[in-house]
Amino acid sequence: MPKLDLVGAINLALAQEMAADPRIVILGEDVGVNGGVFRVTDGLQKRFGADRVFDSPLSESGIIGTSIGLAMAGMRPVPEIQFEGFLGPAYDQLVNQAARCRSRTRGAFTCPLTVRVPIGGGIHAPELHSDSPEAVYAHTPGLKVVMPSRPYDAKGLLISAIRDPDPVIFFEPKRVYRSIKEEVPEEEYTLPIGKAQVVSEGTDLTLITWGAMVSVCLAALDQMAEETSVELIDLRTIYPVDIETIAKSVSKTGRAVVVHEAPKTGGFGAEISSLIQENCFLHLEAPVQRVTGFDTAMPYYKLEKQYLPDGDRVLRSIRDCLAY
Amino acid sequence: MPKLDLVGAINLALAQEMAADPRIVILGEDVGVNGGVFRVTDGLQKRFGADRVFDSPLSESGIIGTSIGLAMAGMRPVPEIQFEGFLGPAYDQLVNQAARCRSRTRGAFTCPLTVRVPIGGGIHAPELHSDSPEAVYAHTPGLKVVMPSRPYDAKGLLISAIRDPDPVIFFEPKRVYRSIKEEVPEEEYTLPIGKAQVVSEGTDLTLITWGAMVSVCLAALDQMAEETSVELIDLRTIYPVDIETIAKSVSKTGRAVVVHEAPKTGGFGAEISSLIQENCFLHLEAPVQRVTGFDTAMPYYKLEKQYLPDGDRVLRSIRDCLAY
Amino acid sequence: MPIETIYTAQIQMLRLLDEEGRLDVALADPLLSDSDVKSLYEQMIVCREFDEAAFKLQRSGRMGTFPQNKGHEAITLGAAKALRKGIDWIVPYYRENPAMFLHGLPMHYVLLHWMGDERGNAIPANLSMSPLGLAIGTQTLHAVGIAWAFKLRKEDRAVLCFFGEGATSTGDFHEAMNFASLLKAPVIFCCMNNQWAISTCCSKQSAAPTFAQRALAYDMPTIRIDGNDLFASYKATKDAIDRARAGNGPSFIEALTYRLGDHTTADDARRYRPADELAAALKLDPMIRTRKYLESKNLWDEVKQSKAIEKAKAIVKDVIAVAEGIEKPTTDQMFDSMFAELPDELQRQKQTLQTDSIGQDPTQVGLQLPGDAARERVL
Amino acid sequence: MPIETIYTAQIQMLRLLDEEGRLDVALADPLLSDSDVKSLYEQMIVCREFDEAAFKLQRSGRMGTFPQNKGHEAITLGAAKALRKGIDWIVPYYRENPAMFLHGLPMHYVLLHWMGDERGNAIPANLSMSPLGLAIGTQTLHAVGIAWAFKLRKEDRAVLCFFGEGATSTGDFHEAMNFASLLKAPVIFCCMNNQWAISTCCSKQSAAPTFAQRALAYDMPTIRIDGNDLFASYKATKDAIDRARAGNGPSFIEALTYRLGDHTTADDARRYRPADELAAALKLDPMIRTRKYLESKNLWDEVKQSKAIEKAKAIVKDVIAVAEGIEKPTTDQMFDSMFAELPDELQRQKQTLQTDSIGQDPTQVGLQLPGDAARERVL
Ligand SMILES: Cc1ncc(C[n+]2csc(CCOP(=O)(O)OP(=O)(O)O)c2C)c(N)n1
Ligand SMILES: Cc1ncc(C[n+]2csc(CCOP(=O)(O)OP(=O)(O)O)c2C)c(N)n1
Ligand SMILES: [Mg+2]
Ligand SMILES: [Mg+2]
Repeated sequence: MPKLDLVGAINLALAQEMAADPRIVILGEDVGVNGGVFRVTDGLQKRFGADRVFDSPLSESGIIGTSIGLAMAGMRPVPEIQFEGFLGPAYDQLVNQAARCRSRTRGAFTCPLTVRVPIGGGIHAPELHSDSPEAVYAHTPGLKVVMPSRPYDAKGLLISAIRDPDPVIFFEPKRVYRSIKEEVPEEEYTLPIGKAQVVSEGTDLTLITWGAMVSVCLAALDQMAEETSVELIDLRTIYPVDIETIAKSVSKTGRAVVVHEAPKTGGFGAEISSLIQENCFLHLEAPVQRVTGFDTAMPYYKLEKQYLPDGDRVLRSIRDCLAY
Repeated sequence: MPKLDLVGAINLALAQEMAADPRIVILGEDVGVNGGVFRVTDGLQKRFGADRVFDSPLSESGIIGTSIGLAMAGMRPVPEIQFEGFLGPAYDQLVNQAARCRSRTRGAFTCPLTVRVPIGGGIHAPELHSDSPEAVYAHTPGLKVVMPSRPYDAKGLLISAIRDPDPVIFFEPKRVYRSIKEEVPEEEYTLPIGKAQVVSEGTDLTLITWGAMVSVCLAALDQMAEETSVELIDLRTIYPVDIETIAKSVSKTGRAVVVHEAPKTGGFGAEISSLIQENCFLHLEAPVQRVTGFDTAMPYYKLEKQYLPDGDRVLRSIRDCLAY
Repeated sequence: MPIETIYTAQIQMLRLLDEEGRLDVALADPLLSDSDVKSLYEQMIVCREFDEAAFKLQRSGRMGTFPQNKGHEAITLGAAKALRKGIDWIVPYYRENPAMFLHGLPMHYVLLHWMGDERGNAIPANLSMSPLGLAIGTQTLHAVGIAWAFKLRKEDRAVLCFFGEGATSTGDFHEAMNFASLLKAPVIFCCMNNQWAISTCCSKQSAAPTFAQRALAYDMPTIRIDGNDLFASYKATKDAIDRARAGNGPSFIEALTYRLGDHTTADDARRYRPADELAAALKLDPMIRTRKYLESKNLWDEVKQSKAIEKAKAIVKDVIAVAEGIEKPTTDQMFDSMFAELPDELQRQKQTLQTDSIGQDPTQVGLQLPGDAARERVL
Repeated sequence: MPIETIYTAQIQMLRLLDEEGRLDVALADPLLSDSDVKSLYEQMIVCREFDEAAFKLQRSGRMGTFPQNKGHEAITLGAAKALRKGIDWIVPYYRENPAMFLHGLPMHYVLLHWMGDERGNAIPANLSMSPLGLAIGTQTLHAVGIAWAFKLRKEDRAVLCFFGEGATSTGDFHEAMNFASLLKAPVIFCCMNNQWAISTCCSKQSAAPTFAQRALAYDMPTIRIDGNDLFASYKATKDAIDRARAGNGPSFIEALTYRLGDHTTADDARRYRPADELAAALKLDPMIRTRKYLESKNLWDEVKQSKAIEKAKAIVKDVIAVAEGIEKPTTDQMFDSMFAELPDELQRQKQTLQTDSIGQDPTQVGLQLPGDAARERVL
């Protein structure tokens, strides 16, 4: 089995799906000749032609808006938005058009598109290249929101997303693009959207996170004293969120800490904290804790290390929560 | 004291502030000759001239983007977006530009603008005229989010918003525009942004809501059995949220229900539920309940009554929570 | 070359049928046949009846907000007539009912939409059109995407996208025009300049003398036509469709017309629109000159007129009956149309019609309420 | 009038200084004085040194991503020279450092920005310019708003807005052009067409033969110039500023130039850009012909050249020292710059550097960690 990084796994999934389904079209800024600024679509235009891998003008609303039309007309567009900071101009088409296409037509029209978007901080990028807006889209009925934390999951989830009959935002944590290499099966496989994964089992506390923060949490747990046993859950899908897996775990541990990069107020950690309270109230021995980005704009990179949750903050919160 | 409805109170506040501060400019679609589709800016162009009350082209990003420039250059723009469903095209300018103007320049530039936006359902309007996106903007560091529930508050809060040195989104619940008339002082006064109001005191349960849902909750409480005593809190400001007032109340009652029109998942009710858990954990006798819109697109009006939280759902939830 | 001219452009104005119903036969090529004109005029009568009836439905509280279409009959029907039914697509906004009806949309769908029922957007699968849309400008990008799909699949089909002059101020319109010209997509941008965007007159929408010149930015074929002229509307659209089908990409048409009614039933145009302007526009009502043309060819008379009106009234009466006869939508429809497969949380919400956790969880029963249907269902 | 021409337009191309440094004196009016040209050329040398030094800073890991400006020297300096310092405004994106330096921006600000420090955007209050911005197209609307403010306050000031040809594909650009023409705002839209938007060549950005014609949509005065020509850049901008100050509204300038470097240090143009294209462009480097002009007037020679380069190196060395000498930003700065007054929650976060409720609440103490500074502060 080849060892691939996140970029390689996604590239492989795209290539295999395009080979299998002529309805798939990739469009976005610099996705063609250049293979994308992160090389995720590298080689695809050469292989599938400029018709199916389109270098678009600098037009995010245009990328998503035309993708909606392609989808309504039976194609399977897989647009790329170059950075999450540039989803803004496409917000209206995504939230008010794509997400409502099926419901406002009572199923007469559907919008099977998969929007690929690099997300998150930690790579010393300039402004608007390090944000984490997943909560905004998870609050948008009609959209599914996926964020893998590793190459194996990325391939399986992306194939599921592309085959999903409804619009999916597929967030790719930049920080992980090249940082994790692992064995990824050559053959195609899918992973279910809406299912979280228990990364490591534990009995004392449940640690819930997603995207690049999964590695941060894993590293933190390695530094933790043997005697404490933490169950780590990788959400993998933000919406629909897998509350069953979370509730099962917290009912057992009685304690939970949620970790994410986005600002705390209104972040998706709030939804998870509420769901845990609603589902595990009588089991809870401490308030669910949120270790998140601060309620400031994502700072320029000189301060991003201070902004992003790190092992120390995660460990401290786990200890506080256990000692509560 | 004149009795005014929400439209009248806002119109009065705008007129008085414009008379007092020549830096204030109103811009938006149909705000001039027509006085706005809800007549909120009625008469202002006649009184202050077409220079200061500008009928803009059909261009939401343009309305907010030029407002940012006006603000950077020392003016006090008060743009109107005709309906919350049309904030979408302005999302990028609002979230990625206006909200970050001060922080990205470390205070060298500021962006004192007040965006007025009608919000919410209940008036049998067509699609995209009945949404409740407040949670999206409350998750945007750098923006303040205000939503009055009645004419008196609207005047005081709008004047505070206009005088605030930072960007404020001022959401006006359409359903309340003409439904409540009350005495509103002729003279100017301000109400603090970031302070909730205890509408009615109680000891058994805390009911937290904002905007048009305040009246719905008040009506529900009227139908409730004498023996149960509910404390009703009108948030008035979504961000920064007044957790002190909420926590004080829930620490006393031990039970809380949050009510809002927006979809449940990722709605601002989740933030409040989490904050209550974090601040009142040892006082909670039941999980904080969320009575909200469903996780569907806001339906067309034949079903809006079924979509929006009503007295029955609020009462049932209160009873369930009390019986927990 | 210190200074040289590197690009020149011009905009032309086309009108074939004047106010008196006189046709410039030489230029009217392709030309609508007599029988076509006759049936299109009959269609205009039906649409105008529908328009007035819908207005009354709103006024009598039987329907929500409605935007009257009157004044738009010539451009919508003339343009739509240039399309091949079931092949070429129509992407509307909300003021081209005549085009949609001509291409087979059951008229009650439009009423359903404005009665606040999504089923009015459930376009029958055999029709090639998208539903009404209210987010100004957004549909222009969808139209380009649909046309792009046709091109990618090498299907010989074109897309006709309607929008108002106000829509040309949106960023989406610009991005759509740019994408279309880059893709050489088979799409026709039909801008119905009815001179008002709610209370905003077209001179406040653009400082340029025409909207047709918006297309010069993309070097796109463009023309301004008299949109109250059925023949010019047909010819300009047919020429554009032929260009598109020949692989020569998109075209832009500015159809000069007038919004004869209020913006919608929620609007009162007297607040901002000079009475004499409306009076002048009423004289240019496309139905007047179309009738004059038919009469000049002895294809129409007072008898035919009253017969046609009677027939139209009967048709519209039935349409209203159908629309009002449709059973109320269920909350299930609201949930079931969200995704191909409902996530668990949506299932729960659908079954309990509750969002609070206790209410959603049958094992956590609170006090019983009399006649609490939702609760009983889950117990 | 069945068919008539109702609008005509043409685009002109202006070039005053050819590759050999020969100036068309007749047309060069207003004309840059010899001393101006000399000092602008010296400025070019400083900027080019800065550009190369910044590139090396990134390569040696002392700075983050940086977009080289080389190739843009003539248009940025020529245009900026037409402005009145401290009066007229510059609204940049990220490839016009020369213009900002000319108008007094301390050079280390630009380094600070790319070193990931917001203080690089804290433009000194006495300068009339906004900071670098990375959201393509968005600044065009801010420029219009600033110009609008000047007009409302009846201040005799204009705004020069820079952007690339890629920016003309954004919706914001279109809305800005439309607003500006409707408002007759005193703003100059300077499109630096360097023929590439990262890997997207300009023919994939627009199907039109020029970007200058984008302005025809708004009936806005527009011209294409040779952007490697200091004199044409100055004249076109000066003419536009004069129009703006005379109350005749906005203008558009397409400055044809070339991006002589990679898009940014994160990019490798060899992946997509033909080598011979770059080779040809290097011959058109604006600095070559500016120097030839000065030499032809005996205002410059090899000695002056090496002196100027030495001086430039020294300046840039100091600038780097200043930038690298600035103390690290504190987290307090990150919080304090959010609002004029910090809400309580932000105060808590600032003090504790925690977001979890226990960590934020000194009364809820968890296990002590060695060296837990933040915690100790609140205890
Ligand atoms: C994006 C957006 N902004 C604002 C509105 C509110 N609105 C509805 S119709 C309208 C005017 C549209 O004018 P035009 O495009 O000329 O079409 P017309 O109604 O004249 O046919 C406006 C501003 C909207 N529906 N969508
Ligand atoms: C709204 C937005 N979308 C995408 C990007 C990513 N991006 C950065 S620069 C660039 C190309 C800009 O090209 P152009 O406008 O021609 O300016 P140039 O870099 O050539 O000077 C792109 C796509 C961005 N910064 N902003
Ligand atoms: Mg119109
Ligand atoms: Mg460029």
